[in-house]
Amino acid sequence: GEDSETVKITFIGPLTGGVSAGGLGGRNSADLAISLRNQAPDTKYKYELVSLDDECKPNIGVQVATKAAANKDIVAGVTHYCSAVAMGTVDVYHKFNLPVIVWGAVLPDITYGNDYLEIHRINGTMINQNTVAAEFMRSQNFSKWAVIHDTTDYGKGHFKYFQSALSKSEGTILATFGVNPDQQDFTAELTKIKALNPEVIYFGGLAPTGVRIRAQMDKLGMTQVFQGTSGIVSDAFIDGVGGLAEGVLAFREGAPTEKLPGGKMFMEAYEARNFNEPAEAYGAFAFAATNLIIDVIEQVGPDRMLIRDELNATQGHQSIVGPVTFDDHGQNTIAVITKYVVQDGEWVVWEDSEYASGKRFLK
Amino acid sequence: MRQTVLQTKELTVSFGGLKALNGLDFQLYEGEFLGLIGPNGSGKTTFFNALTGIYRPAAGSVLLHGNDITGAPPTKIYAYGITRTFQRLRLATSLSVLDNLIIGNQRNLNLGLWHNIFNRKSFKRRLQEQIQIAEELLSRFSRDLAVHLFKPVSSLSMIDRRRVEVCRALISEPKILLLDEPSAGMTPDETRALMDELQDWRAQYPTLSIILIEHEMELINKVSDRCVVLNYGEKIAEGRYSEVSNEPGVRAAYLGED
Amino acid sequence: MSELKTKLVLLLGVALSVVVLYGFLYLEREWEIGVLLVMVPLGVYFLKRANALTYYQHAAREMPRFTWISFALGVVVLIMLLRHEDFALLMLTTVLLYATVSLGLTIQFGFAGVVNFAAIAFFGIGAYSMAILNQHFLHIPDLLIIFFSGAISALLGALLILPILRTRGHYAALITIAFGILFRTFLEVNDVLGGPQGLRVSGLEIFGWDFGNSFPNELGGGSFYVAYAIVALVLLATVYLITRLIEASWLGLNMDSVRLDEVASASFGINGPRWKITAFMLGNCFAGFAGAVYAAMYGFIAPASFNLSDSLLLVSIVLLGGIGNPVAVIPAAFLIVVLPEKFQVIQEYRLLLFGIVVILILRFRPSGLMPRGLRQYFAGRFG
Amino acid sequence: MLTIHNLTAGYDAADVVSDVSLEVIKGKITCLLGANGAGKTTLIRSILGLNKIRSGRVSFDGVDISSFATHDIASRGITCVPEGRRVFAKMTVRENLQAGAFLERDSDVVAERLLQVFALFPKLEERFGQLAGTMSGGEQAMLTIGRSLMSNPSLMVFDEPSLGLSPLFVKENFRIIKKINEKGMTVLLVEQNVRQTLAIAHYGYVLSQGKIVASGSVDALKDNSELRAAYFGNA
Amino acid sequence: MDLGFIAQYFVNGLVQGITYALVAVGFTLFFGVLDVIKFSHGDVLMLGAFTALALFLGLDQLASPAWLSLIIMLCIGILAMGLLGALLCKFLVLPLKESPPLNTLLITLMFGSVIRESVRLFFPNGSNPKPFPALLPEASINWGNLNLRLDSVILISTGALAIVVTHLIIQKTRIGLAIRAVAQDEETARLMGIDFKKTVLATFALGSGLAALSGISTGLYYQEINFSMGLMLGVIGFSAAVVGGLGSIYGAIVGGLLFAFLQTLGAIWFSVPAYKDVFAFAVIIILMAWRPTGLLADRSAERV
Ligand SMILES: Nc1ncnc2c1ncn2[C@@H]1O[C@H](COP(=O)(O)OP(=O)(O)OP(=O)(O)O)[C@@H](O)[C@H]1O
Ligand SMILES: Nc1ncnc2c1ncn2[C@@H]1O[C@H](COP(=O)(O)OP(=O)(O)OP(=O)(O)O)[C@@H](O)[C@H]1O
Ligand SMILES: [Mg+2]
Ligand SMILES: [Mg+2]
Repeated sequence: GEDSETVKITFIGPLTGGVSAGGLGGRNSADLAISLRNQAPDTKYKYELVSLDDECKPNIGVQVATKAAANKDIVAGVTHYCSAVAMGTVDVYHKFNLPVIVWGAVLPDITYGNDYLEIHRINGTMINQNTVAAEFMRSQNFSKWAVIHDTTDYGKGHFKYFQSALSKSEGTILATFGVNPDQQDFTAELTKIKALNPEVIYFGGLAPTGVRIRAQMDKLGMTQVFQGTSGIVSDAFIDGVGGLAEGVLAFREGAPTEKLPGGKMFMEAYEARNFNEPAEAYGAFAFAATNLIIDVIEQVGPDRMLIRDELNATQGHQSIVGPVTFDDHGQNTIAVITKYVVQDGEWVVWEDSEYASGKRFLK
Repeated sequence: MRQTVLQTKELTVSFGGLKALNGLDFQLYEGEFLGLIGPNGSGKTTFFNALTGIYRPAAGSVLLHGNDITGAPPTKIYAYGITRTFQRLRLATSLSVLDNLIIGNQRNLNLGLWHNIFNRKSFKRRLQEQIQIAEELLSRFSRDLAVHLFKPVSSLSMIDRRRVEVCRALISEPKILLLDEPSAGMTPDETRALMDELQDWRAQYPTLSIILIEHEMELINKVSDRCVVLNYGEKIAEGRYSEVSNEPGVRAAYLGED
Repeated sequence: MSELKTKLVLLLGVALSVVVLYGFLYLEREWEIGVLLVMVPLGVYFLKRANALTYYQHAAREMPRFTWISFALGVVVLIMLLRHEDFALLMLTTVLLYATVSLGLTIQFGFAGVVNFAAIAFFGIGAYSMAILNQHFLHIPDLLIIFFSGAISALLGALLILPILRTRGHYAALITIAFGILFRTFLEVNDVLGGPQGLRVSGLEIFGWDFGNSFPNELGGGSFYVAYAIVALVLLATVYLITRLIEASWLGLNMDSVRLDEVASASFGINGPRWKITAFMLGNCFAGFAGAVYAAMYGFIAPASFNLSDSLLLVSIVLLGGIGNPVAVIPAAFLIVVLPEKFQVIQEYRLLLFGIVVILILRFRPSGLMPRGLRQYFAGRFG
Repeated sequence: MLTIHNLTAGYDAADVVSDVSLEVIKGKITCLLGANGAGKTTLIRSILGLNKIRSGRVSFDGVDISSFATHDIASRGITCVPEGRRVFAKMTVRENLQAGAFLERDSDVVAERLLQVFALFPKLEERFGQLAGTMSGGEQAMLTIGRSLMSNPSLMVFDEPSLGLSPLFVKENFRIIKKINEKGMTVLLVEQNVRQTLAIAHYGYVLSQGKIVASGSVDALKDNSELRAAYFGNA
Repeated sequence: MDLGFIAQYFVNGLVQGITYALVAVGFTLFFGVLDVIKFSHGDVLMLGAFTALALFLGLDQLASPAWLSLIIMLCIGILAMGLLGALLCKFLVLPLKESPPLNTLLITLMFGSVIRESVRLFFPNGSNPKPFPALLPEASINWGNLNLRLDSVILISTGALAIVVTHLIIQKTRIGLAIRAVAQDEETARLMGIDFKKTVLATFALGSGLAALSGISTGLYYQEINFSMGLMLGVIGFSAAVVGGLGSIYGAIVGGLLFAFLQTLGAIWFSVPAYKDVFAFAVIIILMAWRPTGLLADRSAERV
């Protein structure tokens, strides 16, 4: 309503620096959720988003988390895209009893490494993602992998869980290359991989690095299948590599946005707002998390403890990323994993693609 | 014969193919004021650098009181009581005059951590001592200069800087003093004053030996007990100025015919 | 100036600083920050016009000890004023710790001329030492661990002594840059120290007082960061005192001499390597101390916090303040740490604006905020 | 040829030279004498545009050059042998000389001048590949003079060229300056070496504490016994 | 190992090495003339690449043929960055000439971050990597396991040519003489009739132009550019310049190639290629201890 009480929610993510694309997409989506709700006639409160930049650096993350958590006006948070940052801040939220929902970071330990009631996560962990990935790829009769992952928690974690999933389904990893995410040139690594002649190159890392590797594979005349993680499910990847994106595979938690109730609406509303940046892969999660928090506040009022407890009781909450149910660690358990493939310059759900129907072939 | 304090035997310093010093035999006696002269580029400064450990001789040896000190590092040389000035001034221009002088008195400083950091009372006493020494020394050379003790060297004129440089070399009361054209740019008056002061100092410390590099022959004539003339890194003459100045080789290479 | 008047001037200066700092740390809203950003430069301008700054500087030179102590007390007052403001205290403590590291850098390249572009690596070594020691050696008192962390930093830094002694200027800079990159990559690639996921660090416990709890009520109550702020303040004050005493003694003189002319120094018996090593080790040790407290306070460390850009940030503090002036690192640390934080209100444009502000400051004060003056051994006449 | 009107210049707060007027006559050697710190170098630097002129005017060949940049002044034909032999240390002797002829674009002319300089200073030819920074003080002095000659200036300003030179070379130096002058070049000579300076100069000015205290033809100055006592010592 | 692969590593290393060398030459030039480190160099490189990309997108609308687009991109990109370099020098570097040299480092560092942030914020979708058009001929020959592409060959030769030309400019031309003279003694150089300001600006323009060239070649080679590409390239270029010996153009080449080959070796030897930087930098530390003023340092001209 018009003169209703203002309630503040914080959004934290990387707004500057190398991975800011993801962060800005998340920020815009959260912002969108807030403004849509404020426009709705029947909301009890007026919501305000306090967005903070964690630069994807743990120390800055702790700073801004403290800033938000110490601010009594802020009752809940939608926080973090980078896993190392989320790992660093969970203690802060706990200490200050600020309930938060992680909207993008995928390291399992963020929820499973502690018993804090304040910490929730709407997206799935890298475990689910890689289990599905390994099984699916084996079902496509691939058996020999070479792995490139960046040495951040994200890339390294993905590799770890992919490896263990693959060992269960009897695939082989011929070689593994941990690379620096700032690295520009991968020709040496790729030349080495070329010599090993794998069928698939698995890449654990974010879009910028993925773009470089995919582009440089072409330089060396390599035609292996390129399989990525959720970090490359973004327009940035396709924009970056152009035509070479065709046939690239990747996996992401959550159902495809456009297929879910409200998903289309989200995408249209996002378009309509004319943000400078696209929503990117995790924008929908930030949107869903913000909405979930608002729903809870509408229900129990702007009180941290009540919000925390209500969040923990979330069961089958309908959202644009699918139904949300938090387990006793605050982890969303119904983590659907969607398989994507690039077809004609777009991320297409595998089952809908011409690859699945046999019209096109992964090389 | 007086005692030899410093001696070089067949001292050779070379830069690439160029022998800046070529088998130089040289000695310095106690209490002596020796003039070192020679054409530009004859190796005078190089000789100082070889003595003070800045250049390493390619051959030959340097003996101090008969002990071989060839190749000793500059810090050692200073510890032996040999100090110098530089032809191109090398003062720390952003530091105060006082600081520059205290640097010269390194040997008499207590660098212990306790003394410097914790025992500030005793440090303060020492500092006051140093200030006094510096002030006295400076005012010997120029009353006006002593006023500038707490000013940065960069605010001094070249001449005053030269004086500071000489004082820095003197403050530790060395046994051997090496002066490389200390009076360059001074008027005859100023030069004379500087030399008078040095003579005074010598009277006070009779064992001090000085080697002076200088192109002002009148001055050399007046102050030096003995002269060594270098040319192309070799000694071409030595003796009293009146003697060497008449040698045809010296006249041809250095003084020019009148 | 009479003594009383001098003291009053100094106290006034401290009071003004405390008010400004309080404003900087406490104010959050866009318009408040905007007002502050306009007022402070204007204030500085008018103070300068009125010659107040020179006046103050003279006063500070006359009574360095009084200045120093009153400032430390001023910060205590500031901490007390902010004692319920967790975030402000966190920032303040961060400033104090960064200033501590910068004092180490001041000794290194301000005094002895040893460039160090790996400050964050030594800070990181201190942080990791704290994390590991605190976790595995429960019986060692934390105060001792802080001390060890500094020592470990200095010792690991000793690996670089040989190359650093042999090189100068930009060449030495490269060696430290290389070391910093090496350190960070090592942490990230190697899982021994937690790998890229980082490590949790337990909080400090000094004399049985667990810093994880809020500040004891008997002492006025408040955020648990109060305790860290005080520890950081004590650390900074100690390190500052040491730095100042080094500067105001033969040790600092020797270091300056080595920096300005190594050949001439050697000719006067000054052992260049000795002073460079001393400065390098000591500076790294300071960085290690600060890193240890930082790790305990933040409770979490990860390789991603120890980048080359963070080293450059620390170097920036020293340069922005005025190379070699120990006092200057404090306002500079404030600007460099807090300003980007204040710019959170403009979100993704914050680093852009921060860059522009620093450029402007340097254009107007090319030698830094407070360039170093002549050496002052004691108050008054000796300088 | 070069006229200075009421020039005042200095550093920071203090004026070092004040209200100095002076004239250098074409084809002659004009000398400027004065004790250390009298402000001779400051005056020269102001003429050359290296120091800001606070008031007054410098004109050269009828053109006011007071506000010109140094390189513009150089291109009008004034060159200076600076105080304290400032050679380009990391360049060879030859390159130093080439830099001296920077304003001359014709390489044949440069080569010709190079030969002339070598004829004047055979030592430079011997050492033409050596890095200038490693030469002895005296050798560097020769090089700076040679370098200035390379630009074939119409006015050459010498700032204490015999500082630190051996007697032989000092004589040689004065001989060279004289020779250069005889070939028609105008010279402004700043020196401490009063006797030899007065022997070759035509006109002289005496600067003391930043002010001209005496001027006139050399013969007149020589007779000025008061000045001798006050500024030249007994030399 | 197979000879073809060895050759492949060699070619890869060569392309990279030339890129590093081009960046290093810039550092060497700035250092030579003003004794400053310009830390924004990597970001100027990046901006050069983005300028070229923007031009390409514009030209593409006009349906200009690839070769023409390429020439226009190179010319305008290099000129624009040259101009930027000169402006940077005029407004940020020269005014700080009298202050401690490290302050130049700080101001250029900040300028670099301003460039980087501006591209990120104001280039459409600037925070994402951008595809760079493949404008060079795509022909390649396969020689066993060696895949030698014509574009690599072109880039290596262009880079080498640019460095040689720079060297000739410095050593043989009047402006080169002026640059070297100014580098050693500004005042004396002015007395010789050299316009100090112009010379320094020209040097910065030259160095920044080279950065643009290497930015564009990086884009052409990898077919991808991004706003943070300059960070690592800047650091490595600086390292290459220093390890080769600041002030020496040959040193920059040696340093650049050395660095690239060390990284390649590291990537081959270690199963975790991220160690390759550790390896390269560790070797650099050792090399610096052995040769404190770089591999091809100037003959020292310091006298006592
Ligand atoms: N850069 C400077 N900053 C401040 N004062 C200076 C500077 N250079 C010279 N001075 C002062 O200006 C005065 C005149 O100096 P100047 O060098 O012009 O004298 P000079 O006659 O050339 O003496 P000299 O015979 O030593 O060359 C001196 O008192 C000197 O201290
Ligand atoms: N570091 C060096 N590298 C190369 N050559 C050098 C070096 N130092 C000195 N020389 C050469 O050695 C010779 C002797 O130089 P030195 O400086 O000793 O001469 P000097 O007698 O002091 O001359 P002056 O009276 O002009 O100062 C000169 O020819 C000089 O060029
Ligand atoms: Mg000499
Ligand atoms: Mg003079």
